[in-house]
Amino acid sequence: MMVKIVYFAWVREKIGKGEEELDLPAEVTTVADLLTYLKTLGEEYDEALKFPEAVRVALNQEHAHHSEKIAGVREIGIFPPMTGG
Amino acid sequence: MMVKIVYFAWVREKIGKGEEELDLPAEVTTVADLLTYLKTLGEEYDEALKFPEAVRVALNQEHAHHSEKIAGVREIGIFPPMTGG
Amino acid sequence: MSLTLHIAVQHEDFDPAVEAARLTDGRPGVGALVQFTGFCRDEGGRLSALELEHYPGMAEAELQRIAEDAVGRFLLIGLSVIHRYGKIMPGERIVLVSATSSHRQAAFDGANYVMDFLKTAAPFWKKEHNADGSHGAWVAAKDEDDSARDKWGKE
Amino acid sequence: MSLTLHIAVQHEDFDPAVEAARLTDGRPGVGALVQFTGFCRDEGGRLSALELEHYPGMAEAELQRIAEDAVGRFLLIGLSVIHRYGKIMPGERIVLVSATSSHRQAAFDGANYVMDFLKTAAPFWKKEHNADGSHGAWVAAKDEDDSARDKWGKE
Repeated sequence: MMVKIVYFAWVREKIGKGEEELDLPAEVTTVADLLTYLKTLGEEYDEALKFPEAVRVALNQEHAHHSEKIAGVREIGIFPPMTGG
Repeated sequence: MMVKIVYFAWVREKIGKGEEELDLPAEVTTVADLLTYLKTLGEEYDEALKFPEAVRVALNQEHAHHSEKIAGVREIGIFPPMTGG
Repeated sequence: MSLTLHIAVQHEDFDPAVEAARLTDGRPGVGALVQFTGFCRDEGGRLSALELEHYPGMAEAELQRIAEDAVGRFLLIGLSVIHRYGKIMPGERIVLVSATSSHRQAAFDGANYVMDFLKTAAPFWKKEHNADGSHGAWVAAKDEDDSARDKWGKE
Repeated sequence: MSLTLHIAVQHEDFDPAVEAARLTDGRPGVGALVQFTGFCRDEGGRLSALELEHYPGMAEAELQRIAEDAVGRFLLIGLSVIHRYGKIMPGERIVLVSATSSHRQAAFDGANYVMDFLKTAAPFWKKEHNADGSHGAWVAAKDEDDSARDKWGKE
């Protein structure tokens, strides 16, 4: 499954890129699976996602729980807790 | 005791004047006494103060309970509940 | 940091931008500004104007007391309260409360507190002018305004 | 009465008077306007600027969702939410929420609700620029912001 992943704030800085297209293996079905998979892609991913529960995820630009399925999603955002306002 | 009394809103309209100087009898010692005394001054006062508990009173421009003493007060305001804002 | 406190009772209209500047210019510790503006409503076309009567001297003094209470209670950096009197047409501004603080909840609470006490304790009274020319009534005080005030607890 | 809803995410500064006019001009049913402005603080001189990063597209969509929730919950007549991104200096405005209603508490609650959810759900992140030139940190989310949001109860 091809998906666009976008990173923000310190997640973006640690991974070293703002976005990328990834072809996810079939066994990656939930947000939690995705975060575990990304950690295998290199030291910078492992460092950025060391505490997966600390990052927030959006599926097609809507907030999602880590237990949610990602089938059919076109864009996944990964970022720290928000600090706007 | 000479005192300046000022009236506002429908209390002023019913009594027909905005202010007056009155020489209060010695037995008028509290706000409640004053309201009872004023009702004896004429029909328009009796009408304006028909329900004394419905009017608010300020002593020297500070809100006062009807049980408060008025000795030494220079100015007494009598008016309906406030509706500003 | 020094406190800015501004109280005014006037017939003329006021400018919310001027009050915002009064409370924020040259004050980089201000993180939050809340401004409440109260307008004269037309009540669905029923009213042509409101006439606002006030108790000169006491109106300013009472607003000052309410403002000082709010500053102390919510640790505000600045507070401005302006209330108009006289004839005011639908759509015109009647009252402006501006509160600044480091953080947002204090600014929200400060402005809200001032409005709740202003409604029930500041000596202003509204008389309606009816659009059809008939004799207008004095606006009655509302129990809900007392309830709104009482949510802040006893002093 | 038709609802006015305005959402913007932009680098440029905004004018609170323009948003006030957007929500009140020609609307004599509006009795109350509450405007919240959030400013960049200098943290006692420690900061030279904040850099605001956002998730384009999602930022606008999330503000729209929060705004629609607030309008429905508090029966607002109008709501405007503007949030800036990019480099912002101490004393500059970051965010403006303007809410109108017939009566004051709905306008206060509407603006307060939007700010609480904006803080915790709108995809914006702040990075500090230190006045001494040292490497600035990303601002950490605060538990008190979650608590502030939770005061509104479950949807």
